[in-house]
Amino acid sequence: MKKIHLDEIIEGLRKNLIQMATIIKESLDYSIKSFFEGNKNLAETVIKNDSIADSMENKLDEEALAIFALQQPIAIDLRFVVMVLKINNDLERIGDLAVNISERTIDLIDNKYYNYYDQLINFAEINYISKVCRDMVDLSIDALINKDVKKAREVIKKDLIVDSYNKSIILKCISEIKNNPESTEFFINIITISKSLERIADHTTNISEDIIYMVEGENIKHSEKKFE
Amino acid sequence: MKKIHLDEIIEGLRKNLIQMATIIKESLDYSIKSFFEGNKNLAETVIKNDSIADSMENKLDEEALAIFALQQPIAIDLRFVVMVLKINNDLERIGDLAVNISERTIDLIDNKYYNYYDQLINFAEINYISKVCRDMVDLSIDALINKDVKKAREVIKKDLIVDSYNKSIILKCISEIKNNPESTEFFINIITISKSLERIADHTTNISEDIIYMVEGENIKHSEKKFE
Amino acid sequence: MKKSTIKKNIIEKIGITLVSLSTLIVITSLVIIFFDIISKGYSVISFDFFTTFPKKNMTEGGILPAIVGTFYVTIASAIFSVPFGIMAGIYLSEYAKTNKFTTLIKATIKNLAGVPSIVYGLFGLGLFVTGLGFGESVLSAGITLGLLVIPVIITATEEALKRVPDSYRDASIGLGATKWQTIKKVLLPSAGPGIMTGIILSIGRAAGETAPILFTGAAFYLNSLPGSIFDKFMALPYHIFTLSTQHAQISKVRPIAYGSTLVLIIIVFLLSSIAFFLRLKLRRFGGNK
Amino acid sequence: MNLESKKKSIEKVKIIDSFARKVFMFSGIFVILILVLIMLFLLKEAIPFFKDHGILEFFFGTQWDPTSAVEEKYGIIPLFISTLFITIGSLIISIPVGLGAAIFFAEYSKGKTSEFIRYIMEVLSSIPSVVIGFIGITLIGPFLAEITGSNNGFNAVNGSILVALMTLPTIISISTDALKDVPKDIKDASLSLGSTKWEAIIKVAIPQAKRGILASFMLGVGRAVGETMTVVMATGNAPALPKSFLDSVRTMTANIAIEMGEVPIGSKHYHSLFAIGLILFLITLVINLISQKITKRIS
Amino acid sequence: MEEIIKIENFSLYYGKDQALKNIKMNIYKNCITALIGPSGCGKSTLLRSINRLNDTIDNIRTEGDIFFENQNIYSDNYDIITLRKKIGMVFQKPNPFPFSIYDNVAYGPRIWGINKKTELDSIVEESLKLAALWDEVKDKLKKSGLSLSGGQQQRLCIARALAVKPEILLMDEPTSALDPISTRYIEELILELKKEFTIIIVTHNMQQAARVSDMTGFMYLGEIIEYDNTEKMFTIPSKKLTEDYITGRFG
Amino acid sequence: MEEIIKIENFSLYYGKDQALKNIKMNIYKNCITALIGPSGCGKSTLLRSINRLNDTIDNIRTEGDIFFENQNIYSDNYDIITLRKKIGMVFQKPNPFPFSIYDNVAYGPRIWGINKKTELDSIVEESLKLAALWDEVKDKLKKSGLSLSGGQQQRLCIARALAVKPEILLMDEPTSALDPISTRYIEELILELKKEFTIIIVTHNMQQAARVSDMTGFMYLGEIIEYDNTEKMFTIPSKKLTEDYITGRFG
Ligand SMILES: Nc1ncnc2c1ncn2[C@@H]1O[C@H](COP(=O)(O)OP(=O)(O)OP(=O)(O)O)[C@@H](O)[C@H]1O
Ligand SMILES: Nc1ncnc2c1ncn2[C@@H]1O[C@H](COP(=O)(O)OP(=O)(O)OP(=O)(O)O)[C@@H](O)[C@H]1O
Ligand SMILES: [Mg+2]
Ligand SMILES: [Mg+2]
Ligand SMILES: O=P([O-])([O-])[O-]
Repeated sequence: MKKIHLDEIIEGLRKNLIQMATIIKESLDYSIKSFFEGNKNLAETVIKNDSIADSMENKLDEEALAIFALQQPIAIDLRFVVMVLKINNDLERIGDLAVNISERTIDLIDNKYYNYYDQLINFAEINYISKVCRDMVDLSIDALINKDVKKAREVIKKDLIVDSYNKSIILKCISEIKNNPESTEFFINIITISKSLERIADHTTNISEDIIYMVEGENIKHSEKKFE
Repeated sequence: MKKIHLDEIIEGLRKNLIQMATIIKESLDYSIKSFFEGNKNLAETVIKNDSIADSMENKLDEEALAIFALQQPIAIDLRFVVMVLKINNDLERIGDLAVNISERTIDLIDNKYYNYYDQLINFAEINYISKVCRDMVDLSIDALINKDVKKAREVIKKDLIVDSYNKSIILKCISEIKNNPESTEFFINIITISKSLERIADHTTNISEDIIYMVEGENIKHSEKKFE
Repeated sequence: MKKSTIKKNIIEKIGITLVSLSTLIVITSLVIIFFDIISKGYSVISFDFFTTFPKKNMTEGGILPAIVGTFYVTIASAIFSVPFGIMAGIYLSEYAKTNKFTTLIKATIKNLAGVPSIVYGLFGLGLFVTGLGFGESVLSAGITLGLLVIPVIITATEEALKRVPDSYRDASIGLGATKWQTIKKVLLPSAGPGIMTGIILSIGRAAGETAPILFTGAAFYLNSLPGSIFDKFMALPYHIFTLSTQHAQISKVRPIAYGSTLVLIIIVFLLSSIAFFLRLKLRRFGGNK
Repeated sequence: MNLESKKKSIEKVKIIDSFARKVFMFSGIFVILILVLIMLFLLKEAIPFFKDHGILEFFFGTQWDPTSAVEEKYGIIPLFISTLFITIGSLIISIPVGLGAAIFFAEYSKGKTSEFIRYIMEVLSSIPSVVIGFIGITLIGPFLAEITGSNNGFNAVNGSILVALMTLPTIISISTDALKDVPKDIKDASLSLGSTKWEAIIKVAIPQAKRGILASFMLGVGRAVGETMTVVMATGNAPALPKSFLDSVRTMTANIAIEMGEVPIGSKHYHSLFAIGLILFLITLVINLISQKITKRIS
Repeated sequence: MEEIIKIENFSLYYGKDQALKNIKMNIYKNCITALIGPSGCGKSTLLRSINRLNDTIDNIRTEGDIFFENQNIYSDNYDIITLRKKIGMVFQKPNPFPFSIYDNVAYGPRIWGINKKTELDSIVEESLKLAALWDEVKDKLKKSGLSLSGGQQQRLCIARALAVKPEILLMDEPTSALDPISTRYIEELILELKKEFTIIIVTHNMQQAARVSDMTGFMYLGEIIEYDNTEKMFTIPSKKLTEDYITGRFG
Repeated sequence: MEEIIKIENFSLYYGKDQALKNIKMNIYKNCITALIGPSGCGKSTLLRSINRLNDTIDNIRTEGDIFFENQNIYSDNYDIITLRKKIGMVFQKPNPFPFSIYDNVAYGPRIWGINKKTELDSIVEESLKLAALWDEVKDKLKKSGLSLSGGQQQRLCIARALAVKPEILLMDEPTSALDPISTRYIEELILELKKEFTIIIVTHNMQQAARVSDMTGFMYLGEIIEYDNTEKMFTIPSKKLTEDYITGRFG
């Protein structure tokens, strides 16, 4: 039972949010790494660690709720707490999606779907998309830590790139499957992973929008200003 | 003078949330209908109407924020407003997923992927999963309107069914593709639709958890109590 | 402007004129009184006037015995009334339980403050002069005056203590102080100026009173100062009274009467000024309502 | 601060405390007893007169002549009427003037002026009654004689003017306080409804201060009834039933002051004066009770 | 939104101290405008400038203009008495007159020459109803206004102000002397009254400003620092000073 | 958490009126406990029962026990004077004695027999520091306590209470007479003091209870309706009455 001044409380919440972000970022890094390296152990670690993120999410939610109830924040404080609630949700989803990626990776490893590495080499886009995604996560966390609106806007811009990679990956996978139906499972998994990455990018976009809202008080979600 | 201002504001928020839910439910109904009937117009309507949902989401968010800032709710009121924020988010995602379904539907129609209706008839599961999903949406909106915890718990139980349907749909699609590589696009779209439905079910589960939290004050997210 | 507004404004003007007139009447009276006494009295004032006995059947000489007598009797009354008055005031405000009896006592004391002074004179005559055999003396007159002002002191003490906010008492008791410590260290220092004002005003009153000493010890003329508290005395107010009404050669003693009046007025003026400024300071400093 | 080592001093402090309580209780009760004594004493000295003389003639007799060679008369009526004349006469002057001045002081004077006025009132109220009486003799008497054409101005008018001067400070200062205690808010409320300041004073401030003002009048009455020396000096002191304000009067208080010096102690005349004293006491008691009732309801 | 009051470069001095500095501010019709700010920043002074109640204070000097109904209320010969009738006021402490409930409400109309019983009766009833007090007092109109509870007294004062049919109601911390429950009642009443009147309310209670007002002005050291719609002020104030003040990070 | 005060079935009567009904409540050490509830529900009475300050009121009667340091403070022969030293109190209106700042703080120690200048000096300094007032007054200790601002006066009163080294501090609406900024100061001070003292605070201000307290007790008509940790009380109170009260839906 500890009580401190609102600034300290807010700071505490911010720290916890950043910690959550760090956990999630690690999860994502591991899942991507496990996928490219075919490292089942790492993939399993990601899945196992998801419960940490889950409980962290709960904790943050509760903390935010307590701040609403006990501190009755307004203006900047209010925007911050609401932002925490939302970013928390996005982070948790990114964590889930990292778990998805790891599950697909394990599936790929376990079933020894053939030509595993070769195929990946042909797939420059899957490499790119995961790189951009990781960048976006890094940038958005950076934006969060430093209340950096510029970085947040960068994230939003990158979202378009991810979308186009995703599209071309799917098309490529379809044509591969048609060429070689035996590889269906493999490519469907790749599609899933790509879609997961695309969703992750969406969530980092959300996070960035929230950061902009918090700092500037302007809501740019679903608006044309998004890419300014 | 019995009337209480805050009550009216809260009631207003509730009404708007229910309106949002109704819009989303309609979107989902249309998208499922368009898929099964191959009705491109309907599918396009869903996509077009998504901006309504988007602006409604923004409006609800702003309203909730204003309530935080101006009314400084606590206890039941606070739980309600936080719930609105979260449910709003889930509803908006359901709307997005309905758009996804419609997009896939249009893709299916436009590209005249063959054996369209025949294939669907073979697919009892895709019928089931969409039915269960719609039920879940209905139930969760009902739970929301009537603050009905029982219904909310029903929703949560159904989520398992959806998951298993989804899995079998994917497996079935893979084997179909292997049998007939020409149908790859078709089945990959089906997989996407199935996954979308599965995500919709997830979101209704979230909504139900939030309702339970609002009414009973107990957070059952990520907890074992979930299926009690 | 509307008609109704104009009418309102005219009525207001008339009202202001009337109240200003009242004020003028009051202030003019005071100015006339002071002007008359000062203008006619200052000429007899001299060092000798204060230090010598009356001469030639009081048509000449000073008013030394009257001043000294007034001083004695005032002191005597203060010695008797101040300690008992304050203690009773403290008792009533701090110790007495709030019940009907206490309320009755407080009401009685307020009543006694309004009883005509001549009635005290009667009482003094009956009890001290004859009843207890003190005779007409400084003592009898002093105690009589003391009784007259005791209600004033009690009331002043009580009111001054009442003005000390209860929160001071609570704060002191809350720190573990006893009631006596609280009274001594907090209440009396806070109420002090108020009590002091009451004391000074009552001394002024005692010094200026005539009726209670008429038959309890004041003398028409004495050729010596009182040697003990059982002696009769001359007193300034009584002196003025006799010079202006009882003397055979009224016009001859008039200047002396004026001079005595001026002296008396100055004494009470000084006392009431002290009391006034004390109260003023109290209000400025205290703010403790 | 080691508490345990202070235990002894706690005991000491407690003993002092209970001692102080006893001292205060004793002195309180002592003073109260004395005050009660006054009343009993008056009663004791008055009773012989009533026993001896009978109440009716005392209250309804129209002649007061205790030293008459023919028949001693102890009728209080002339004295009572005289007192009434002086009281009413003085209040006729002091109530309107006092209230008017109080309104002026409370509402139309500001800052330093109002403090100065308060000071003036205090000085005025502290002027001893002999001084006022003296003024009656030297200033007002001759003045009245001149304008009425009588040989001296020692009559009820003179007394009334002087007693009015004595009661004015009481009426003014208490009424002013009462008016000043009216919260500014409530006058502002009236102004903000569109009243003039005058309307706010007459229709709101005075009703609000009503009790305080009434109490000041009552205290004025008390003072007027009890005033002794002024009346003795300036009203002529004829113990006859006055017919007009231009007649000389002898109030109850004046009568005691004049006659007490000459009566043999223990005589019927002596006791009769105590009877008058008792009546005075009762009258002022009633007046005080009324004014207390009024003021009590304020708080 | 229609402007009912225009304050233009208004300054006010108490002797040499400037209490209001160049205030510019428009008050909108049928809006609740809240004035907030730290103690001594001039909220009450500004409020009392609007019905010229400051005139009762000596040694006051003003510059600039305040327009009401397009007339400058600080011009010479402006009829202040009538101005005050049109702009009612409610004070910090409930201050009913020491009369009966009825006479309290009837006071204003009587001042304005209405003496017919039936007319007064209907004004009293109407005003008490508007102030949401009628049901509670209709059976005891002859009782003293002071016999009511604090919250009821304040509503009586509101009824009293309404009885002369003002267009604007000025309220200077109208609930600061009341408990939270009476406060809620008054707040709801204020929201109700908005339909018919324009209300300007000074409050120390930020939450109150948030809850009831449409527009909020933040004052500091005699200046209007920020004046905007309330939701904006409490979610995204544009000035740092405002944000610091409303979030309690002041000084 | 360690219990420092145990209230067991405590009732209190003013004459015939029962102001406290069977109160059961444990106060925990180094916790801030808030008492909330509508006006007249008995909050102050309960607070003043804990240091037996109610003893100064005639006509009072109690039932049940209050234990402090495992001793029943309502047992005969209990040393109330020492009890009051160990349980300090701060009141609604800042009430510094009309002495200098120094003498205000030194009052308690002097009462307790400390007269050595050096010792007093250090107690005064220490207490003023604890009350976060030292820096503001260290150069004017000889000035009257009444010359300080409201918020400073209240901190002076806190310093005065701290000077006798109490274990518990009772505060009866300590900020209700202060402006929002001074209020924040006092609240932070209270949070600071928690490290060394146990604090019980009565407040009308729900947000204040929420902001500062660890435990909250809701009283109604002389009873403790709900007593739980503050976060729980303000998010998920278990009694409908509590929820209605804290959300302003009362009556
Ligand atoms: N009658 C007056 N004479 C001189 N100065 C005054 C007067 N009334 C107010 N002031 C000063 O003018 C300034 C503004 O006062 P005002 O009462 O308007 O502030 P406020 O914002 O209403 O404060 P609060 O919130 O404490 O009521 C303050 O510095 C105050 O001291
Ligand atoms: N000295 C007293 N004599 C008689 N009754 C009293 C006394 N003090 C308080 N009461 C009554 O006891 C009840 C509780 O009063 P208390 O002051 O404890 O309430 P509270 O909750 O502190 O109220 P508030 O929030 O108004 O301070 C009330 O009904 C009150 O009228
Ligand atoms: Mg103000
Ligand atoms: Mg209380
Ligand atoms: O949970 P989503 O990834 O579908 O937003």
